[in-house]
Amino acid sequence: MILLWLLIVPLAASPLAFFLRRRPVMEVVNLAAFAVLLCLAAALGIQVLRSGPVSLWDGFFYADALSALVILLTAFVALVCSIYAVGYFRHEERNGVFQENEAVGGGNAVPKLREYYALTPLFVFSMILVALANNLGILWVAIEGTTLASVFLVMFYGRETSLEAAWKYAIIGGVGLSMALFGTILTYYSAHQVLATNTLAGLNWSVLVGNAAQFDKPTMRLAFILILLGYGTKAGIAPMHTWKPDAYSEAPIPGAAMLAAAVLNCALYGLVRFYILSAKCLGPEFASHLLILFGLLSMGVAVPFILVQKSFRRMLAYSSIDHSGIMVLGLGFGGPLGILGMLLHMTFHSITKPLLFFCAGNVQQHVKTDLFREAKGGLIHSMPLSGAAFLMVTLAVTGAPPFSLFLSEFTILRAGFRGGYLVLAILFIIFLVAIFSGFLIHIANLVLGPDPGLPPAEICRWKNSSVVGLALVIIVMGFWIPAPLFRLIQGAAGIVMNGR
Amino acid sequence: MTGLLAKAGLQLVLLLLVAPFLSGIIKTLKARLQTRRGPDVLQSYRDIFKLLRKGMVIPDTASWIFSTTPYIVFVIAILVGLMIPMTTTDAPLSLFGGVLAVVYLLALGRFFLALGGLDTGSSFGGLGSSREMTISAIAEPAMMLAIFTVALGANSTNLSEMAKVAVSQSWKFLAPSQMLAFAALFIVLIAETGRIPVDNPATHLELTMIHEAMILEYSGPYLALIEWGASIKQLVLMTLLVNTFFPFGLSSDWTARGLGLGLIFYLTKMLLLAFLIVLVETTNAKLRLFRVPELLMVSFILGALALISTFLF
Amino acid sequence: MTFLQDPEFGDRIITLMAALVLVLQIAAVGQRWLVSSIRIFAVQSFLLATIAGIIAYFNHAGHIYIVALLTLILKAGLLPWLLERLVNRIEIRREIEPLINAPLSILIAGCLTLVGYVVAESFYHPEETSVRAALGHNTLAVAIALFLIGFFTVLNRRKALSQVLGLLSLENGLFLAAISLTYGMPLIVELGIFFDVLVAVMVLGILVFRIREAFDSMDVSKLRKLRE
Amino acid sequence: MNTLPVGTIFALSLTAYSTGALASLATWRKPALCRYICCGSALAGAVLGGLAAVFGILQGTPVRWSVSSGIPLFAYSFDYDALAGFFNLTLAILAGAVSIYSFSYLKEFEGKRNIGFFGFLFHLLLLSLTIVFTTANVFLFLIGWEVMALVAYGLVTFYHEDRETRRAGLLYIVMAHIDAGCLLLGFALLMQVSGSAEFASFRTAAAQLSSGQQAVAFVLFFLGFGIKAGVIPFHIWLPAAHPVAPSNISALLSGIVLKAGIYGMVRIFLDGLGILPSWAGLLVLIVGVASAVLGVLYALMEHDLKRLLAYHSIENIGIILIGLGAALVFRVAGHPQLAAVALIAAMFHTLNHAIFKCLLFLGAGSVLHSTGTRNMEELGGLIRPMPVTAFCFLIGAVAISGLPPLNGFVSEWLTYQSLLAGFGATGGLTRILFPLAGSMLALTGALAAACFVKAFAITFLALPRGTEARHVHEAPRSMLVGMGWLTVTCLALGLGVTWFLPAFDALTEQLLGQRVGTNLISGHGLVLSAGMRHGGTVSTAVIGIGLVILLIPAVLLVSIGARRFARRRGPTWDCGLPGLSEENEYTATAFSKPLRMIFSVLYQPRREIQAVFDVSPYFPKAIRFESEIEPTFEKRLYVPLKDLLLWFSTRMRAIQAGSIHAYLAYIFVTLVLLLLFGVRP
Repeated sequence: MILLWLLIVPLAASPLAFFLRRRPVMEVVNLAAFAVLLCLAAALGIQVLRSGPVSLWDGFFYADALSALVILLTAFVALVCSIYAVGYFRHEERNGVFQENEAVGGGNAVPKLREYYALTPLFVFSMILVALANNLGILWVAIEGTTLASVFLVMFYGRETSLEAAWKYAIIGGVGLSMALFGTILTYYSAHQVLATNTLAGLNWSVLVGNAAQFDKPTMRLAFILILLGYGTKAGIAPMHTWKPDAYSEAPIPGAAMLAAAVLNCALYGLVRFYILSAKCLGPEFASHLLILFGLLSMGVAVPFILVQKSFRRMLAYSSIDHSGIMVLGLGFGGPLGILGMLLHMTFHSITKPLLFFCAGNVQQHVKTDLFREAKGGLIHSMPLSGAAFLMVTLAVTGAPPFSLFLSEFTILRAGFRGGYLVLAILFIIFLVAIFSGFLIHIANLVLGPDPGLPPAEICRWKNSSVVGLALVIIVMGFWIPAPLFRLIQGAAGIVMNGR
Repeated sequence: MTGLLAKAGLQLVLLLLVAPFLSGIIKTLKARLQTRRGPDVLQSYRDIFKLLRKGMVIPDTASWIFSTTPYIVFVIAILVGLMIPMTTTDAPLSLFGGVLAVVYLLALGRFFLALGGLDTGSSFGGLGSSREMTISAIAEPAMMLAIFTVALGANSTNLSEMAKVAVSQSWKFLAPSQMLAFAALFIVLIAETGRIPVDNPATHLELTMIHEAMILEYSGPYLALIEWGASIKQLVLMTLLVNTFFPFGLSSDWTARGLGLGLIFYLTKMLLLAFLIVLVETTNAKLRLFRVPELLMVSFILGALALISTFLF
Repeated sequence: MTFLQDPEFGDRIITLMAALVLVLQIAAVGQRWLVSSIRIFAVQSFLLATIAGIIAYFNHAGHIYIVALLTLILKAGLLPWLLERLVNRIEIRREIEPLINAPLSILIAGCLTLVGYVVAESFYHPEETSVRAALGHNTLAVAIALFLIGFFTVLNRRKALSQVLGLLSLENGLFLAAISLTYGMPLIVELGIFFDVLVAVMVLGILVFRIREAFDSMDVSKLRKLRE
Repeated sequence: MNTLPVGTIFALSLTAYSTGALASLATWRKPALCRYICCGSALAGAVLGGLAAVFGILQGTPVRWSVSSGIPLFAYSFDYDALAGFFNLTLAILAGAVSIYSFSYLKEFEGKRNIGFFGFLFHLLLLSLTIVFTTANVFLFLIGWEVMALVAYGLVTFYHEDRETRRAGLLYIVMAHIDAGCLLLGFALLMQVSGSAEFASFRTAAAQLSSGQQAVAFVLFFLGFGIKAGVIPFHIWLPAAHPVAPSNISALLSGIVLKAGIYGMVRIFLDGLGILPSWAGLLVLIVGVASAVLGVLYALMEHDLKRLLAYHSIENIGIILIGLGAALVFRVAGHPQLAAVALIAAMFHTLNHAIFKCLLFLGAGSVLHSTGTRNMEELGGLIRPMPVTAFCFLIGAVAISGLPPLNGFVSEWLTYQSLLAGFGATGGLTRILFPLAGSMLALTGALAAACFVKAFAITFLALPRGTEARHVHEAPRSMLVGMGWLTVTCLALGLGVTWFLPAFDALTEQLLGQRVGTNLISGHGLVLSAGMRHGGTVSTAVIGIGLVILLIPAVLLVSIGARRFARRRGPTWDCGLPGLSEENEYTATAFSKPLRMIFSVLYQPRREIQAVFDVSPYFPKAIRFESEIEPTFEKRLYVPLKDLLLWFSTRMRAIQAGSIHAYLAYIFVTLVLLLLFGVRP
């Protein structure tokens, strides 16, 4: 039942926001919906911990620890983003951002806000569906749904650049996802010869995982390659990452944050589901080698772009490429350590990333640019809170202790050693260090320095509360993880490890 | 305890008396070799006595560093003097400071002398201190290598130990390592005591002087202390040289006979060394300042060779 | 009319039609007029619908009829109509020179077909002699080829709209695979996919329209503001 | 005796630090109050930490406790053994001095800077150091390690308006992160073998290390800890970062944060990796010698007072490494006694350097505080307005130059003795290395003396050279107290060494299973002997007393002599020119000129002289002289690396050129390749 509510709440929030076309109402609806969603997600998590996987409609919807984890993260990100969004869009409205690009179809404030507040719940709905769908076809449909919903977020401002970004996102995403669909079809084919059923259950993961061992091996191989490329495109793994910088830098901050922190998880979730199948069918090596290859490639690609970067919005995108690389690498290193590390990383990343975007958003709204050169540094003087938070979260997101991402990265490193990939592990560390250096140098020069004489940024309760709240969560997470959450992660790791 | 004090007193007197005598001897010998009459042997005593009775001028730019320096220099020279065996193998204070302590105590004295030179604010002082510290610095490794060579033989840095060992195995000084070490240390000795070809104690030309430039502002009793201290230091270094390499006649006890014998041997050895120094001084011209490092490099090489030859032969 | 019961016959027909679809795809690669490439797509979709029908007929699989019908209405009817309307509204009919000129493109398309076959033959299981598996197993090669060629069109074309077309024909490849290999995904999945394709075309249509407004051109190779 | 509440007091000091951090952050709006909270709690924490350390050392037996966290292998576990006690004691001595010093030092921040934030970072620094020195868990160690680095970064860039400061800070944090990376790899390797994150487990697992693994781990750890300790050639961040921090922080950075690297080496090399082969020890020894000599040579060329001190930190770290390397060699050569002596030499020098370097930085701090400049060429004559500071600085200078009878001399003496013994203890050609290292150590000592003659004389003696040094005042009382406390420890450790040395027994026993403290002491507890059968002996106490006693005849001589003629003050001889002015004085640059010429191979000095004249070049009105030396490592090693990296990155940007067709092509090519080559088994 709870599964149904998880889907209904966001689905209902969308038309509500659409028809009650008054800003405060829309904001309230959004906040309320996501608050409820988070509670539901937590409840689901507890239920899964208590009494194993939950399923509905003879296994059409199915939630085990893995799905519960992803849903929890999605709901969390959605909530913090909606809190931030209130302050963000009020600021935009006050500065007449929507008016100024009237000409290119920006429209005035309320319709745009309506667009946002009606789209976001749909967006979240499809993400929840990704995690809940047992049927791999539906999984694909849901992921495609996230793309379609987010294209509008990318073209939100209606600038020429945002159209360009949206187009690239849509086309590359479309091509990528069709590869994923092909992969799904082939999986079905390879299963089909074993199961020989045309019923819906034939594509149910919970059914497939049971007898993945007898699947047709070559087909499965081809299928996994296509899935890796397809969902990899959505997760922004190099060389399919190219849409990310454009989309992330054009979408409004809350939307971008959701793309970076939540959609990434959904795409990887899909990938992981197939990884389990292929590992059962072909043994882990085949998948591992591909994953390690693409993981390291993504990290490596991110390095130069972070070292030499003009815009801090694009920089965030490259950081998220790097992180998806790290997660894929963790999955590739495999073994209990690697998988645990990957899931830990997913969790911590979803908690940390939004704050990075929020700080970037505050800075951008204050200095009216996203270029380091034009920002002229010294922001700590005019915006002490956001500046300090920006530095802190920069350290956090580059995996410096005591922040939690360090734990997951260290776990992945140890998985590398356990797997005997000494050289790759060293490469991994080199990339991490390079990215840390590039990131910190840029951000430090942005935040520190002599006072450029900007007026002090005005205090916005909504923005600051989301920033401070997240910062506290991040700091606490570095030293202590709530036991249930960790048990959930372990449960998920168990599922990835041995299917149940 | 009383025994210790007695020995210390005896050696103290010896130091204070022999040191000026030796520098006097060197001056006289030098003059004679240059066919001058020169001052007689006792001139140094007279100088010190005279200076002690004169008044002094203290630069008004100088601070308390300037006025404490002479005491420190003098006291250190004496203290070091009490650590080395002169006439007998066991020096009064040898237990409390071996050769390393001697070297570093002399360095302490130099440290303050250099400060005193800079304290006056005149550029002569600065020039002197700078050159003094430089030369001593690059003399240090050669000295330490040579000392190590000897110490390795004795398996101790304790001077009495070293002397005892040296006495026990006579003719050891013929070993190439010892010879090379001696040569190295001799060069260092010349550098440390500020003699030609490194420095010229008799000049006051700012292009050439080193030690003299540092103490240019000192006068009266302070100057006396410094000069006296310098001569004691010279004595100490020379003693070090002769007694570690040519330990003939070092009496092993403090009996009157042993002391007398030892003293005679000691003085003759010192005279020979002094003569050697004078020879070097009169047959060489003073080197340009930036040629000195090459000389000291030679001594470093000698030291290294000495070291290697310790376990080649 | 016994041959209507003969799966052998069905197989032949399917293979023939699949080949036809492939030929059309290759033809589309060299195509210059937007409208005609839209029509080509329509014909492709029609052929696919018939393939679906035949398979449904030979396996007595009821739900595939629905799929066939949907394909007919949606891909052979609705989408081409929508696209042609779009073309008329934005008054750009002629495709500008693709990145790679037509003859070379067609050559590449041929090579991609080859790739399709090379990949597919590693899936051929002679030991499986049951007719159901045999029926249209070799359409996998065609499907892969269609997919690759469609992909190639997307990256070869400069017009936004023709990129959409490429995407659709690529989708057709998938459809062929789904139908001929597994006799259709479960119905609801198919429905979902259809729905998605529809929405996707809508979204892309809107984008195309906006781009046309903003840049008064549809040349996506001009979209190069966002770069390092 | 064995029921001393070490754990409790230690926990109390931790709480003092952490509460201090939060409290000073909370009260940042009231600067005065905040200042008192900040310094007070730091002092309290230092005192408690010191007590805990003393008790821990007295107790001898290690104290262990552990608190679990939610994460596997990550436990808040501490192991308070002799090594931890030693380093905590060092930390406590410094922290106490600095927090007293800061009472007045921070006053100038009021109204200008955020004291609350400063206090926060200051306490975090102390806290993380304490944790690093005490924890027994890899995760906690790494967290403390990195927090230390980050906090230090925050403090280094405290004056972040200045561009040079920001650059220095970034250089520092990047290097720090590189070393953290090396440590990460090293620890991952060890954990892979031992399967646990507790240091204790490495001790047992060391047996299973293959020699290859051991070598890899050693190199990684040596890199990691070496960068943190600032050994040549990884030192470049040190002279950049330490001077620009607030002076009380520079004192801590050079005094104790560098020592974290030494701590790590001792902890891992002697305890974690099993018996290291002798090449490892020799490598440490050689790197140590290089750091010592080059460090002091670069220091000589500085006339920024704080940079000069920073370079001396490199030198002293080198001296410490010489002792450590000797210890490693002796251990594998089977002379645990010698190893113990060498280790004591290294550890004692660690303690000494911490103290006098902290003292010197604090002295430099009060000079900077009252004159506002770090450039020695503008200073001079400060001994009259600020006598106490001058005296403390002088003591520090004598101590760091390793001159008797102060503590620096004792540790260098012990180092010499172990090197001397090394000749007998090892075979083959390696034995020459020891006396050669000894002679290099002598060179270092002499050069250090020269350098500090320059530092002290140019700063404090003769006439002021610049306007800054004209109208200055003595530093406020609390700063003097802070320095005075360190001065007293310097003297005590020097003269009373024989009373302190036995405290190292616990340390050597824990690491090498040897108690040599008693062999080191002889002659009625007055004499320090090298512990070998012959060895050497020295007694700083007697030397000190002797100097005082012998002063009597000297004073008598002078006073008798000077009875009749008064001593009078007069102008310095200035070759008859009218009046001596600061232009006549020797400058720091001039002082180090001879050495610059002698070692020009290393320095590659560059100078340019411009004469401003109106009639003829022979009658210049003014002469502009500027000279600089080549920063070899930066120019030859680091800058090329950086340029290469940036060049490559700029090239790589071409792949993100905005063309959607290119983007699609990447995917397409990947797909085709994988289809062709990925599918086949």
